Amino acid sequence: MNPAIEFLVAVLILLGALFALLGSVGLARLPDFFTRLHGPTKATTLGVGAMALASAIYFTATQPDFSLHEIAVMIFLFITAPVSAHLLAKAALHRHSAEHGRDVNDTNE
Amino acid sequence: MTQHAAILPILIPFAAALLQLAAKGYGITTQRSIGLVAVLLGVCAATWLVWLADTGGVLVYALGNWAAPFGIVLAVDRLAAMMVLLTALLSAAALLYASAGFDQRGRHFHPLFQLQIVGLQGAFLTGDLFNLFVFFEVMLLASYVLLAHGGGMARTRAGLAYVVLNLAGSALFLIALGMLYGTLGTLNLADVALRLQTLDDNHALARLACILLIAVFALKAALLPLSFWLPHAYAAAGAPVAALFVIMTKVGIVSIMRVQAIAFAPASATADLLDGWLLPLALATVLLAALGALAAPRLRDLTAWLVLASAGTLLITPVFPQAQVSAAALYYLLQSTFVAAALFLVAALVAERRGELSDLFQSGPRLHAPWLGFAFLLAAASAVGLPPFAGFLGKLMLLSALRDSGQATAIWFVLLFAGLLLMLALGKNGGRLFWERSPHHPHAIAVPAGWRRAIAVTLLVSPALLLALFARPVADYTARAAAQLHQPQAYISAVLGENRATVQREVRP
Amino acid sequence: MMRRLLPRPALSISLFLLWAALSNAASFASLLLGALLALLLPFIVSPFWPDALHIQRPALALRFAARIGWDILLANWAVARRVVGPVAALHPAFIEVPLDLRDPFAATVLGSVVSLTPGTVSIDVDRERWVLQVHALDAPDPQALIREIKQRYETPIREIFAC
Amino acid sequence: MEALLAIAIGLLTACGVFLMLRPRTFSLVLGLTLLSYAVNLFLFAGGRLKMDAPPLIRDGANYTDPLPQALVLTAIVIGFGMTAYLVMLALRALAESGDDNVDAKEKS
Amino acid sequence: MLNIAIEIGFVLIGLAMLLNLWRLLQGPDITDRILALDTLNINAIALLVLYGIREASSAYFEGALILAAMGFVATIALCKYLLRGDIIE
Amino acid sequence: MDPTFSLIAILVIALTASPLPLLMQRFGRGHAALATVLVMSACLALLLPLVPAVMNGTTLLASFSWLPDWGLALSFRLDGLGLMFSLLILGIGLLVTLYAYYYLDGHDHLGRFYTLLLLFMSSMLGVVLSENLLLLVVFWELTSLSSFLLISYKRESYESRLAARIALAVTGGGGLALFAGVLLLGHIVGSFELTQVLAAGEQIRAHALYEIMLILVLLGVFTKSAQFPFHFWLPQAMAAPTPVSAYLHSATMVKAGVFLLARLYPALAGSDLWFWLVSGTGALTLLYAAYLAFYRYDFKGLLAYSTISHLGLITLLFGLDTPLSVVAGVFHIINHAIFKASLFMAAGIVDHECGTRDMRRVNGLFKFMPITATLAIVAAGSMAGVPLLNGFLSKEMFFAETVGHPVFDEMSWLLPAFATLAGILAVAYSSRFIHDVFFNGDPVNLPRKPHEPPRWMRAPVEVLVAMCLLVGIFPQWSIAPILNVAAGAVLQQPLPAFHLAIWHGFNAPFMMSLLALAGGIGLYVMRKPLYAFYDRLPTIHASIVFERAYENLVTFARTLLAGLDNGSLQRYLALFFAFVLALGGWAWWSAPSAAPAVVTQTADAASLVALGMLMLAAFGVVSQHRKRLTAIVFTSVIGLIVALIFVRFSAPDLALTQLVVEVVSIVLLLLALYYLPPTSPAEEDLPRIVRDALLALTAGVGLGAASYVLLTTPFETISGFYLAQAVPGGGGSNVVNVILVDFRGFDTLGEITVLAMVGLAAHALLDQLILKAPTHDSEGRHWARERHPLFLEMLMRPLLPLALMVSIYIFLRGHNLPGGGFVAGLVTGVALILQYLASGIGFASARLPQRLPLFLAAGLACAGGIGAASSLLGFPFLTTAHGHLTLPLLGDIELASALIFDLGVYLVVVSVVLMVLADLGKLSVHEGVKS
Ligand code: NA
Ligand code: NA
Repeated sequence: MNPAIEFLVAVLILLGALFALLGSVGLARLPDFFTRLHGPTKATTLGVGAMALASAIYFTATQPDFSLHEIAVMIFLFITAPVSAHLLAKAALHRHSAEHGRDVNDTNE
Repeated sequence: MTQHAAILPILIPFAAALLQLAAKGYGITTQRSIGLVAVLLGVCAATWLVWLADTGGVLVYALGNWAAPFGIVLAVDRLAAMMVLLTALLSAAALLYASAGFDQRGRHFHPLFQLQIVGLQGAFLTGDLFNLFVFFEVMLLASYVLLAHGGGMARTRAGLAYVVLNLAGSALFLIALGMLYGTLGTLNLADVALRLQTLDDNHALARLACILLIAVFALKAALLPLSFWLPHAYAAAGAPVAALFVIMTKVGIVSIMRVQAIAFAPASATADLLDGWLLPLALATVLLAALGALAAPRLRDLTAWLVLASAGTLLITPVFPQAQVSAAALYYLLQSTFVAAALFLVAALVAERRGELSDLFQSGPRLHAPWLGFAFLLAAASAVGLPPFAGFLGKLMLLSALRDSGQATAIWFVLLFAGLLLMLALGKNGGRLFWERSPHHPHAIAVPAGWRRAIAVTLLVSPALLLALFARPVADYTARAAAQLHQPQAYISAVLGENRATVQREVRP
Repeated sequence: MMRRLLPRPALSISLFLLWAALSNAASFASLLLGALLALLLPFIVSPFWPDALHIQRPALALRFAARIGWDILLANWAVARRVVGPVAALHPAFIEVPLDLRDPFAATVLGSVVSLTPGTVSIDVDRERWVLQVHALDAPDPQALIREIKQRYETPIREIFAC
Repeated sequence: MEALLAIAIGLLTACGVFLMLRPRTFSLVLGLTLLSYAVNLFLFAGGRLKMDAPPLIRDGANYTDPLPQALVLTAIVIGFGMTAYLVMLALRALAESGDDNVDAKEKS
Repeated sequence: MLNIAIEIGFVLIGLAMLLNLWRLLQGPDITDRILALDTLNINAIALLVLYGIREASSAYFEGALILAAMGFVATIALCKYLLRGDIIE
Repeated sequence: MDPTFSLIAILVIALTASPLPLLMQRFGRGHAALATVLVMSACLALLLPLVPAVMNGTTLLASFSWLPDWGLALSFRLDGLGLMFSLLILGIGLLVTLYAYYYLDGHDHLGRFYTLLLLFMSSMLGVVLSENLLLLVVFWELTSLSSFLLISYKRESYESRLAARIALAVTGGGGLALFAGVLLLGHIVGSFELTQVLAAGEQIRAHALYEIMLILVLLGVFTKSAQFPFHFWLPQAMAAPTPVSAYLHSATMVKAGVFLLARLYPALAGSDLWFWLVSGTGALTLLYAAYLAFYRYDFKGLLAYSTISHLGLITLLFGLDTPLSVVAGVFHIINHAIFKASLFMAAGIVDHECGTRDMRRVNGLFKFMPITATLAIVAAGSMAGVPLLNGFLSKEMFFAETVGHPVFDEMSWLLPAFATLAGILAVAYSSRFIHDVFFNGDPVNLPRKPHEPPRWMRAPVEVLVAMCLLVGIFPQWSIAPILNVAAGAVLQQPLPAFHLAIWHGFNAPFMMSLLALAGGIGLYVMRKPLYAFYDRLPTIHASIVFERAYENLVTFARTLLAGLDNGSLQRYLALFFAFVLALGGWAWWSAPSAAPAVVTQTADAASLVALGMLMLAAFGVVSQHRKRLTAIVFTSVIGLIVALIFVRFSAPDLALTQLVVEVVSIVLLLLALYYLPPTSPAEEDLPRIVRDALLALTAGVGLGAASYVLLTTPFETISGFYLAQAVPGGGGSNVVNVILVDFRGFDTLGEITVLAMVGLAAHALLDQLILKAPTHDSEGRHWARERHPLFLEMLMRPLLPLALMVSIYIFLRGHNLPGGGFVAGLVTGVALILQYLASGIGFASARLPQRLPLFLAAGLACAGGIGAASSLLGFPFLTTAHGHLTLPLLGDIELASALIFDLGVYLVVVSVVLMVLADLGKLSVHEGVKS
């Protein structure tokens, strides 16, 4: 394997792992649910993205064919991460507001 | 066509179930017709199979054309063929009965019934232990749903216990299989037998695997202390379902007999696995069942206890791996199956006529159905082992065969004493049900049994007499079946064929 | 004719690309199969996607996607810094972004983009007031954030879907 | 490594059995799920542990034992089916008896 | 070089997953636990991809794909349960 | 006609024709009676031609095979004893038939009665004509069964049914003992054929099992012949109609016991045990029953106890074990049958005419029915042993045998004194029967005015009384021939010299007879103080004792069962686990195990981390299991780690499957959790928690240890075959998939059948199920208003085609790379479930096929059909085919029929997921339920 490519892959791997860790650190460390929500939705998805990119490059370089299927992972992750975040936020908000005696969605009525 | 005979008992109900699913929209008559034609074909196929098994050696059918031990094979010896025929007959009677209206009390009765047959027949036919697990599951899941058929709290409660215990049993089955494969590197029963014979000293795992396998079968066979689910489940099931269920304990028993005879050869590491514990537990099962019969409040409960009593009785026999004992056991198995199934149907017909009194052992109206009383009498007499019915002959054979077992005193005492208790219970409660009149319930509900149900009851009751009348050919067959069962080398050779010597095994760390 | 054969061109293309990615564009036969599936699947799923929006400006869509990719990179950097930095220095806030677009799907796209990008997570869209609820990890100036979301994301989305 | 997997299996078994012995259908389901994990891992262990040797035929590769994997697959599927059935039955029991207690002792 | 990076990557992701688990055990609210589970899933994707690189095998990729495409279903189902109780209505 | 044929024919006719009266009943009761008479006559007609041969000392044998391997044969034997009994059975049977026709006047079920009577008669004939001992047991138990039905003829009366049950319990139970005894006897001799058995007396008595065998056989004998302490069933059985008593309790059923004593005499007698057991029981019964008979107020009860006493006498005679005592025993069998049958019939007439059997009310009947009275008096005289009547003769022989019996040399007076005492009591109760019924003042308050019965009702009594006289006066001419052959058949050796005559001179027996007569009358004269004394004694009603014992047994059974099985599923499970652990522990420790620990893999950090996570998660599940949602979350983590373990150890297919199944399972659990309580209540039963924890711990340690040993033990496996054959034989390089769809496709077919049934079960179980939907969550919050969150709803639309694409991709590559029908099906399923989650059941259901069972069928048909297709080509079921297709442009395309099989799997999985989840989801759609 080309050392440059190897280096690139190594950097991407480290970057990805680091972001994944940072997202999780945020999850563990940040003070309330809504701030914690930011870590995973962004840092972690980026971490996976970098990792997938590393994989794509690595396999394309080491194997005869292209390795594109990592892209599929990213596609799905980018579609699903906001949905998870959205629902988590809604759920937390619901629980939070309802605890204070009202339902957030009651305002709609 | 002959080469496919072995798979027909599985494929016919399978195809029927598919047709019934596909024909959902065409009404109950279509469903019934498909089902009845299928069980009829099933009886024919099973009869043919018995004939084939009795004329030749062990019939081996390699599914997917992959020879044992690599592929799954069906191995049909006389025992398997006999059980297949028994299942076919039982299912025919049960379906006839159910087709008189019971099938409409819930959804999907017909395909599930056929799939239940698939599971049963597969379990009897397969020569592969993991495949046995799969067919156990097919059988169990169908039985779970059929048990719940018709609804009601009792069914759900009993069903829950039945399901959960059997799920635990399935988990254990998998553990046993994992251990067996991890030790012997094979799943084919014949191959397992072969490997067990050549095992070195380090065989604790193999023993453990085998005993766990036996424990699974003991659960299906309802050996004490794994028996408590049975009375609840069987009594809760609808009559035709309960009638079909009678065969299910036999699956466990036959499996134990088979594994014992084929895999636990006298010289093998597993030869003593049934010693010491099975006999006392089996005897305790019989006694408990007899007491249960005394305590039973309804005929269907009593019948469920009868099933347990016969299961306990049959579970004595694998402890003594002799052809004569097995021959006796198989004859006894035939009659006890029919008789208990018949009693379930009779109980339901009686309950129907007695309305809210159901089949509770309380005085009630005159039933105006002497044939029902007659059927009850016949079945009950056979069940408790009164001559000249098949139950007596079965007991005669068992007692004779077990005479030299070394434990004859205990076995004889328990079997005869339990017979007496059952006789007392049936004598008392049969009288209450059929003879005792209650002024509060002067009139029975006039429900015609209908030809289907009458035929079904007749089909199941008549063996009590026919098996006695034609005891010789039947007993000769069971003797041949038992002899074949106790010649494991023949079975192994038939199943493994040329592979026997040349099975490529690779050593894995 | 084209419309009938290819009711959702963007979807079909996406599907084809997904297939190509999944199969690593291994062989011609496989790509052909993928194309076939990309043509067929929209028909199969069309009942599940009633009144779908169509991408009116594909080129803009591509450019917008690239910009989001870049934003995600930046956003992560920013968030990462804040995550390891002093927690007390954060200014988390709930923000309501009034929307101009009126299409639920477009709003969803906007919400997703907001969720994926700098320190913001979309919580909900109030479909009566057409307001996007957003939680920001660190928003000392909420109004700036609202402006940025509207300009940077809502406007292009409205243009892409022409809504 | 073997010890680790053995511990994992034992742990899952113990937790599964303990939960199965709780008197509620829901705990039963949970316990059964855990026990299934343990059992599947055990069945899988029947083929021993081999790393980076998936049974996908390619040149010059070494392979782990594929048969236990096939068996576990079947077991997972059947286990899923059974869990689904149990859950449905539990709901039916709930509808009929009003609670999810499966221990008659606690019932009046 | 690559091997070192991979090993470091494993350590980092392993740490990340332990942190997720810590949050999972810690809560305090159920939403925190669900969030932790979701993050754990995503980290697992990274782990699988990384494992694939280490073993130079694409055999594990589908695991990552399935986690990416289906893993979030657990999260949304759990959230929907919190919101509405009935997740399919 | 061939004599052996006749022998068989008698039984075949008797048995097969027994339903005839039932069938003829519709033509009138006369026809039923006629049919009975005809059947009996036919039997008699077949029997009579055989008489000369038997009288010449021939033993006729006939044998047909039944169950030869087990010693049971349809072999019959007609010798003197059998002939004597057959004649009694058929002769008295005919008389009883005639008698019953009148006695049961006004009953509806005469046909049933006659049928049962014939059935009973057949069984009785079977007992006395059996050559095979097992066959004898068959008929023996059949007499128990048919007598059960006869005694409970008045089935709606509690007393009748109870009496029948008591009789069944005692005689049927005794029959079981006899069964066991006969099995042992046959084992000792090596044959169940009487010819062999009777010739093997020495061998039998010398055998180690002799004592136990004898006791078992005697249990059968004593119960059937109502010997003390098993006598109590017989007085109860008087609840039966009198014809039944006349038949069963004089001549037949109860005689079966003493018949067996006689039958097996050469084989079993001749030991001390025999002497003490048989004569002791007989003597005790003789005296005790005679004593009780004297105190009866019910004249039928008096006769019943007298019967017991006489049976005791006969038993005693066989027990005395001298040739002459045996002759006397046989003789008394005949005499007792004759006079007791007539007495029962006479008693029946009185009962029939008076409507009561209480001797305190029935008085002075002589003036109302002088002829019947005379007959009864004569018969009672015979019972008392009055000279010129047959009973006198055999009693004289009995007295003679008691005098100077060899066993009692020192106390030789004891036995005669005892016999005389019994004679005194017999005279006393006979006197009572005569005096109290036919004289003793006037009737008291009778329901109806008694008069002579119909002419033909009395006829049977007349015949029998005539025989009493005939035998009593002309014994040598009338009874000697048959007695000789019968006794000869019993002894199986030349008869001792004896002379049947009325007058043997003033010898000891005659003095004893005189003493008995005088003493008996004296006793009767003193009856008043004796009755007064007896009435003060506590009375024990056997029926009450029996019923109470039965109820106690039932209560015991109920208590025991309730104790064992409290309906707790958890107890069943605990028992199951404990049982398995105990059994497994035993199997493990009882075998040598020297596991060579081969650790092949060293643990690395990642694995330790995974294990740590697993532990934490498992701890989470157990500690949080009462908070159910949290527990689900933790379970999900465990599922993820298990998937990672699969990945780690080279099982990508398993990991995939595990991951998707996990998702579906969570959705499933959440659907259920909506209706289930969100939390479990706390448990307070600490001992139980400890018990469960111990069980769980043991199970965990057990399986963990087993895993470790398993993992570190090398083994040989067949799996090399799969690896070698996957590509050439199965056409796929994913060996797991090839195993699933090809090598072991049959398993997979079964597996999807299970799944399909789960789908059907969803319909079957959840159809019309009504569940209360909670309006708020566990912490009391009301549910959010918004049903379908916007982002979710919108984003799931593009996701569906993308996910479908993934599932197709996974499906197609499965044969060669990780994937396959099952995972693909689950992915499709989840993609569709997402539509339910996002847009609701109304939206999704409307867009999905309605008849999912059809899809199930299609899936199963794909999988099964491709298998069946190979059968049509002559290959076994599920044989696959595969090949390469080279197309221009496209290149090499691999085709395998296994793909169609996999398609079946796919279809089934998708349908099932939809059926289950949609049906669970639908539970809340039932309007109005959601309050
Ligand atoms: Na069972
Ligand atoms: Na009187």
